[in-house]
Amino acid sequence: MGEKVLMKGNEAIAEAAILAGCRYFFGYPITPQNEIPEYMSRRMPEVGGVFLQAESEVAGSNMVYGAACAGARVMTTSSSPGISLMQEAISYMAGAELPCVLVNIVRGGPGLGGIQGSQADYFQATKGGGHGDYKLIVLAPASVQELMDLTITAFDLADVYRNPVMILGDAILGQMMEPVIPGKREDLDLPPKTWATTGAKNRPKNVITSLILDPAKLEQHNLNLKEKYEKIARNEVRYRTYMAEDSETLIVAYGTCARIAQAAIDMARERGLRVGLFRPITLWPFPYDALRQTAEDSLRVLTVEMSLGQMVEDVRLAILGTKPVHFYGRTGGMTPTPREILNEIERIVEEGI
Amino acid sequence: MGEKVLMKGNEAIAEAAILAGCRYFFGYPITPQNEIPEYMSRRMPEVGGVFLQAESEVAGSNMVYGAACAGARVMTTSSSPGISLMQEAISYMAGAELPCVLVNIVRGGPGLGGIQGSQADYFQATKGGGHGDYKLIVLAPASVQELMDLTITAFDLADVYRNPVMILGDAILGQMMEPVIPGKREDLDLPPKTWATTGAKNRPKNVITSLILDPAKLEQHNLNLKEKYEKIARNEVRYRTYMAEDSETLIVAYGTCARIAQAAIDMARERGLRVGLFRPITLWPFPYDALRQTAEDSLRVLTVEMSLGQMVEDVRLAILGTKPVHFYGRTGGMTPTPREILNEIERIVEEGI
Amino acid sequence: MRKVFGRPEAMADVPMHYCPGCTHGIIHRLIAEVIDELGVREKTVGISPVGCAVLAYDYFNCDFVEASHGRAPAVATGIKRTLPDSVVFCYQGDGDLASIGMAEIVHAATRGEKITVIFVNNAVYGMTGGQMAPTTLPGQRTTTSPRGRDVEGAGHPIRVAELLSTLSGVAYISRVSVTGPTNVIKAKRAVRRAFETQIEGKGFSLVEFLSTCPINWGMSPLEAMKWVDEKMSLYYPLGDYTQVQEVAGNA
Amino acid sequence: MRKVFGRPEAMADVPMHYCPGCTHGIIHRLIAEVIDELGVREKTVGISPVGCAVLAYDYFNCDFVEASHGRAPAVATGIKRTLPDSVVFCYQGDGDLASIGMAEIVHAATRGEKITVIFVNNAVYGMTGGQMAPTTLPGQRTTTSPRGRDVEGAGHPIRVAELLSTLSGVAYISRVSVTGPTNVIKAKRAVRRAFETQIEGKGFSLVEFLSTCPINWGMSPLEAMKWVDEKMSLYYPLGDYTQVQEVAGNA
Amino acid sequence: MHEEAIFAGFGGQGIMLMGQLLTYAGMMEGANVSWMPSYGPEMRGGTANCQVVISSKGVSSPLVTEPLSLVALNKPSLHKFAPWVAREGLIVYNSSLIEAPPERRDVRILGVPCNEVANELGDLRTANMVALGAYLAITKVVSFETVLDAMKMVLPERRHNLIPLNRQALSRGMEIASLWHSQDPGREIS
Amino acid sequence: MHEEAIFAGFGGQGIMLMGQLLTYAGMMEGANVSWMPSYGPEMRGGTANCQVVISSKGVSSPLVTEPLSLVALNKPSLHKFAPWVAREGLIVYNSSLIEAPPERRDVRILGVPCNEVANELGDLRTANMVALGAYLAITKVVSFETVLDAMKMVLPERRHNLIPLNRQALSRGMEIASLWHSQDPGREIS
Amino acid sequence: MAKVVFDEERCKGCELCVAFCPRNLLVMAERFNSKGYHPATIVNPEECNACTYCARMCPEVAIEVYR
Amino acid sequence: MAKVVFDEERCKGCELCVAFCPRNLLVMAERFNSKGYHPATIVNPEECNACTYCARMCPEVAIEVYR
Ligand SMILES: Cc1ncc(C[n+]2csc(CCOP(=O)(O)OP(=O)(O)O)c2C)c(N)n1
Ligand SMILES: Cc1ncc(C[n+]2csc(CCOP(=O)(O)OP(=O)(O)O)c2C)c(N)n1
Ligand code: SF4
Ligand code: SF4
Ligand code: SF4
Ligand code: SF4
Ligand code: SF4
Ligand code: SF4
Ligand SMILES: [Mg+2]
Ligand SMILES: [Mg+2]
Repeated sequence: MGEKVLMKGNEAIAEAAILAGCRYFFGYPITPQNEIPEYMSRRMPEVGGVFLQAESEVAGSNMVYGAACAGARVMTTSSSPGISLMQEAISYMAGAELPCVLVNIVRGGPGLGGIQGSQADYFQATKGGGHGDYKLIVLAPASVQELMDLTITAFDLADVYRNPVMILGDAILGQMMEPVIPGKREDLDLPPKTWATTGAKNRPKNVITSLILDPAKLEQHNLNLKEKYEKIARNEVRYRTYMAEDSETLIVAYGTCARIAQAAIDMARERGLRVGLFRPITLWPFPYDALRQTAEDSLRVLTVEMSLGQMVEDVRLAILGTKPVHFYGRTGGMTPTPREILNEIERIVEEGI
Repeated sequence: MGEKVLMKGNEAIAEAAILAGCRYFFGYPITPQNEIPEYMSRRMPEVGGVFLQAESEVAGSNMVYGAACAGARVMTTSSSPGISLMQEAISYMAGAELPCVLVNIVRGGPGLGGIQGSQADYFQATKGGGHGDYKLIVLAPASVQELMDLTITAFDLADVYRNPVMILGDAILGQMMEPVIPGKREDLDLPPKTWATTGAKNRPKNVITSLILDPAKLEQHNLNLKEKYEKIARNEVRYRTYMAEDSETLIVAYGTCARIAQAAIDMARERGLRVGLFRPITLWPFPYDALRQTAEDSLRVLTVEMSLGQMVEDVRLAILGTKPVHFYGRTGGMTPTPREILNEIERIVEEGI
Repeated sequence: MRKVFGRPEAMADVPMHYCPGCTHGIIHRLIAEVIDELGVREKTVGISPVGCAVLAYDYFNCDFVEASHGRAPAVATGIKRTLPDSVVFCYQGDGDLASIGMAEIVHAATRGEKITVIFVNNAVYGMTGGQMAPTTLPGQRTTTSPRGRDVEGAGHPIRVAELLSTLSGVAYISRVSVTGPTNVIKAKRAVRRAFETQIEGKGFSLVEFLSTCPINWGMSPLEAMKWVDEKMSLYYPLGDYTQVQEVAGNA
Repeated sequence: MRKVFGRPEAMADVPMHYCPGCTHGIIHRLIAEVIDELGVREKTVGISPVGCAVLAYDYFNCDFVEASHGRAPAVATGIKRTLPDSVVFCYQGDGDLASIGMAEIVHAATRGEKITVIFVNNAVYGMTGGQMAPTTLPGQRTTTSPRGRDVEGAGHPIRVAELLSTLSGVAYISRVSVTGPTNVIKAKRAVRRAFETQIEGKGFSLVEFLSTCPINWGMSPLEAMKWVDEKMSLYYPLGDYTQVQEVAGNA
Repeated sequence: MHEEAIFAGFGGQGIMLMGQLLTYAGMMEGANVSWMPSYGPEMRGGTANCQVVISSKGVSSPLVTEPLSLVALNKPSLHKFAPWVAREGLIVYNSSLIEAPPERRDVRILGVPCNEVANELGDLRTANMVALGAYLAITKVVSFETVLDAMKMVLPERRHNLIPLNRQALSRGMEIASLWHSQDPGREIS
Repeated sequence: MHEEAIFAGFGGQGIMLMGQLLTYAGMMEGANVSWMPSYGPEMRGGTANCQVVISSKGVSSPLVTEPLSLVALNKPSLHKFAPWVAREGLIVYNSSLIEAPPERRDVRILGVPCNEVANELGDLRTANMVALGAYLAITKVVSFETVLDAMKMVLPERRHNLIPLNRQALSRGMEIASLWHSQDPGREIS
Repeated sequence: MAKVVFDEERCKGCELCVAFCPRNLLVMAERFNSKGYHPATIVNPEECNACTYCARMCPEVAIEVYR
Repeated sequence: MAKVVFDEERCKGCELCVAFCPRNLLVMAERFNSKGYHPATIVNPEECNACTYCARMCPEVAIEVYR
């Protein structure tokens, strides 16, 4: 266990990647995540790795595709518009089952939008911004320490499941500083990358493709993927709760919003309101069952997001009409304040809805 | 009312666009929709319009952005991987409130996938494949006639709401031929495009942008968009039913799948099974209320898709646990057969689930 | 007394957000003056890039569109094809045009799109805080080439004027700088020729400006101009680059 | 009797899907022969494009990756940076490389990526049914230029070898054809030089093949070869295009 | 009247045209129709098929998964689709390229030496019309004349010079089929 | 101990550094801390602020929406954030660039002529340290020494030569604040 | 002594070998292969000098040459 | 007779006008403008010949020249 250091969220991601053995970084600058490529441009040469500034997000994500084919632990990072440009490559990587880590430090949209933090790319990340039936593993850290730890986890999950993993942060998480204890890579028994295209020496050739012209075979491929996704959904669901046991009003929030909600919960508890928090850490697989169980004894659910309401659909799918699911959101780079959330809690509690 | 002609679905889209007054087409070839650009390359010069083969889908969608800025009725068409490449531009167009028509003749994915018909881009189209809180109007025709009629409608909806409209077809719809009666453009009172950047002559300059650096203003912009989306959701929901009145088992399916489901329903009815169809035509806005009402007296709902289950989430959100929602899907370019669907109906009816 | 120099009509009377001494402002003014002189303000549509000049739409008194990063030439194509009588210009930085937007600029040029591109090469990504650009000089330090650009890994700087001038659709290309009154006057002449080329329907035109980024270069505005003269202009020679004749292969 | 000509080891013994007389097959063979001769099959990674050659991975006996449309150079970069000792080649069509993939090829070239690109210019989009390509000749009819390519609207064909050879990272570029035994032999020499250039670490190398598409050109295979000789080779002169010297501007 | 047919063969055999002519003719005779092409996984020289529905009722699914008729011009497509054919349905196959007839005994089977006949007519490309003629003679879904009319609509003007030859090929196919008396399932001629 | 502070001013005024020093010092003294920057809508020369939480409890929200302290180095940020400050909170403002003090009467207000003092010290860039010194003298969130230690951590090696000057500026700020006796809300000096 | 061997099943009947044999020794056979193509074949095998031109022009790599 | 007029609020103190005045007539004022910049100003206005160099070099278009 190292010493505590004060780090920016973005830098924690970058350093975590290096701790996780990532030696290949391809990316294109975009606010509010430029600290990541900048950090990598300094650090990678120090650790014998490769930093390459790609000519675009399209190219960068395809360099990741290539490096992943060659068996590398590889990462790219960007923010909303840049991630939109990667959707084709993401679908390809999911289709070809390539392990890699993608980071989206979300900013306000749509379009060029703004550069403040947002959570309005939830749908894109979790439902599939690209084409076809595929899933990314999506992790939502809520602190700089978690940015570090989950980034390390992300590389392992990617390798274990041969699937792209996305870290969904936001400008606030990326820009803020908090003390962190540098994470450590777990000693996992990772499957050897026998499929990688490293040269057909002493083995039959390897081919990596997502082209399957025979629809029956393409369907079978999709069913295999589905099976993998189901396995991930069984094994990898992560979430945390805070004062949820006796809560009458259960807040569901992730990332930055969960932090703010926690402050609101403290305020509410001071006022004697029984409010708790359910914080999904894996946005995909979404913790449907855990949420349903946690909410069992609550009277109502309040989803708080920095969007106009995206995760709330998954919350509704978990709760399935058994109790009211409310929504409170700010968007475009605005953040809800603890007091606003408290007001919303008080309103729905008073109105008994 | 013109004479019936036998037309390919893709050609019906192209001709419909011209009937709707579209005079600007930018696109990049991709199977299975090449008949559209090919048709346009022949027809546009005949009607004094512009056909331009773009260097890519990224460029093509940004040409659409430009032409829409200049006040044009404009369209681009593609298929799954190409549509993924347009996600940034789509988010920009939604953000800048630019009217345009986008066509996705979906093929099997993910990645390069195959070239047979699929419905696995539902999430991308309806939830937002791009970044930020935005919505496309998404229309799902189920016949060549509807491809024609809804394409014309699409241009009007785009202009009325200043929003991109997507036609979500698939390889089967695009490639099949059916008799069509050429559609006609309705005489709508469309709002004049006073916002278009046509040169600041005798008026203050117009600026089109989606950049709003002040988060409070960006949020307000998003709230304005939201208000517009709510208006669309109130006014523009479209769907059809078939033998739904007395159905015990209600099938929900759109596009090609709805056609196949209808055949299955005929077979089921012959066997005395009370099965009906609910066919969403607008996938966004999704007909939640209409579906809930239509399903009121049914015992169960069966969603059929050419995907591993995407629209079924919206069906669940409509039904909200009040009755079982089953799913039957084929993917990767495979199509369910009427008999398969019938078997599935028989199975769930027998098991009483 | 007669005003012999002042703000052109096509330039909005608002403060600009550029850093002190940044030459984006001079370039803006030259464009606005040319628009005024050609009397085309009312049929001009400008396209701003994603880059420091993203807010250019606030600084011109003509219609303006903000394009996504690198796609200004595609957006311009959409506009110009719809409004063939309009005067369309793109304003693009080196990251915008030569990195992410390379495909779009090459294709607009080869199509001979009748648009004018003002290409502002400041050897760095200004807006995002000084990262390496495709035009960053060998050895130049930036926030993503902290040890200086090593052409072995990071590649060679791209000479955009030279590259594009091999294409048949190109009618006029020139590289200029604004490092002193004489260069400013020359630069304006190039902008004017570029706009005229468009208006005369001759094809694609582009003016590459060697511009400064004092803040990210870590120099005073004057030092930055010297650096353009002494370093950048060597790698990027000033002058006209209208279409190079057929490069013949030896069979 | 000794076999003096047969299938190279690096070429898989499976039927190919190309149309009768399509020269993709000849080009494949040349690459495979060079891989054999250089003895690098076991450290070669090929990248197939989206285009008729998408299934190239079935036809070579080495590791292969299928890239998304136009992005082969970026994929190759990712592979080569990870495995600097490997031999990486991209096989790309003209739509793939010169249209959608223009940014990626220009940047791989300017970075001097140590990869080899086999660029198959058949003046048309073969796979999707004969649409216009960026290399379609002026006046040439295709399914999206049904009246013949009109350079006024559809733009001028791009000469890729010439364009890329202006870039500093380029070590070797050549344009060849396979319209007869002599040209085939010359072409192989170029492929060999390109691979050697990569192996010697000199930088980016590319061989542009003028290739036929009898089916979409509506010609017999032999007529198609004549058309390459009589039409295409005029617009696209054969020969070596290694780096053109500085195009100087007149200041 | 209700017909669901699959036409199948190699990419270059004019499969799509066969189906389109039938579909067009069906429409001209007032029926509801649909035509649905499908290309095999191979891009070139692979198998291709089209599925046609012609019905006096509405056409719900355009996909034909239990065809009443199959016209197969090469071996892979016969192998693929023969098992799909409904009981008592019809299989017309190209005996020039397919040696062994399909093994089903519950359908009517007719082998037509399309390539030979077409070669005799001087143009191999008319093999598809020979097969279509045979199919029409048996099923009588639409009339010979309507198909000829449809040909004028379907073929581009500059190909209209081919119509007389195609007419001949159609007739030859009809003739061959008319030599085939039996309606017994399983009965075949070659 | 629980402090939530906002530091705000123009882009180039060293706002972020002020907050970072405080945060680092807080961490070194064993508190839980967070630092959150925010840049105004303008890219250059616009306003910038950072929000610091230092607490012996855990830090839940890193966003400071009801600051206990505000240090404002220019007019727009004073205008923006003064109304946010909690009752009985503290406002330190740069009286060199802000003529009129904020109008609140329910908070403690201290005007410090940061630019003048910094100019006297010979480097305008130390204005931020003057303000930080004043803030520290009043709030005593962390000690002067820890801030100096933090400076060594936060400033890159090649900037360590600036530490003595910054130390001076901090001290000058502390001196000025110590001249300010009153704890009455609304009371101010300039 | 020279010999050319055709893999007739691979042949697509493109006739390129025929066109480029400097001694005009090749023709297309009357028969079909299983793909429906007329395969190329040699008429006067003894005249072949194993120049390999035919093989080098064959897109299908369907020709082997022996000497 | 010539006159240069500075829009001091627009001035960002970049000193380019100062550097490029061929007659060295310009200096930076001691005072701040509201953005905190020292604005440029002219010291010997009578010597100005309205050459416009200062104005042409001003990125902020903050200088007008009269004659
Ligand atoms: C798709 C996308 N990628 C990246 C960015 C981030 N970004 C904004 S401006 C810019 C580069 C600006 O550099 P340049 O074009 O040289 O203009 P300058 O600021 O130097 O004038 C980048 C990478 C973005 N907004 N969108
Ligand atoms: C993103 C994307 N856009 C378009 C396509 C469709 N597509 C497949 S191949 C191709 C062009 C092929 O032409 P070329 O690169 O010249 O290769 P050729 O087939 O002529 O050898 C296109 C446009 C695709 N698969 N993906
Ligand atoms: S960052 Fe550079 S380019 Fe941008 S405004 Fe400042 S000086 Fe100009
Ligand atoms: S379509 Fe053209 S390029 Fe493709 S295989 Fe056929 S002949 Fe070759
Ligand atoms: S080897 Fe030469 S001579 Fe022999 S058949 Fe082939 S081309 Fe003719
Ligand atoms: S060249 Fe090859 S494929 Fe063509 S005819 Fe000769 S043997 Fe057959
Ligand atoms: S106009 Fe000329 S002389 Fe007058 S102040 Fe400006 S630069 Fe100096
Ligand atoms: S050039 Fe303009 S901005 Fe710069 S100092 Fe002179 S007046 Fe001020
Ligand atoms: Mg720049
Ligand atoms: Mg091609």
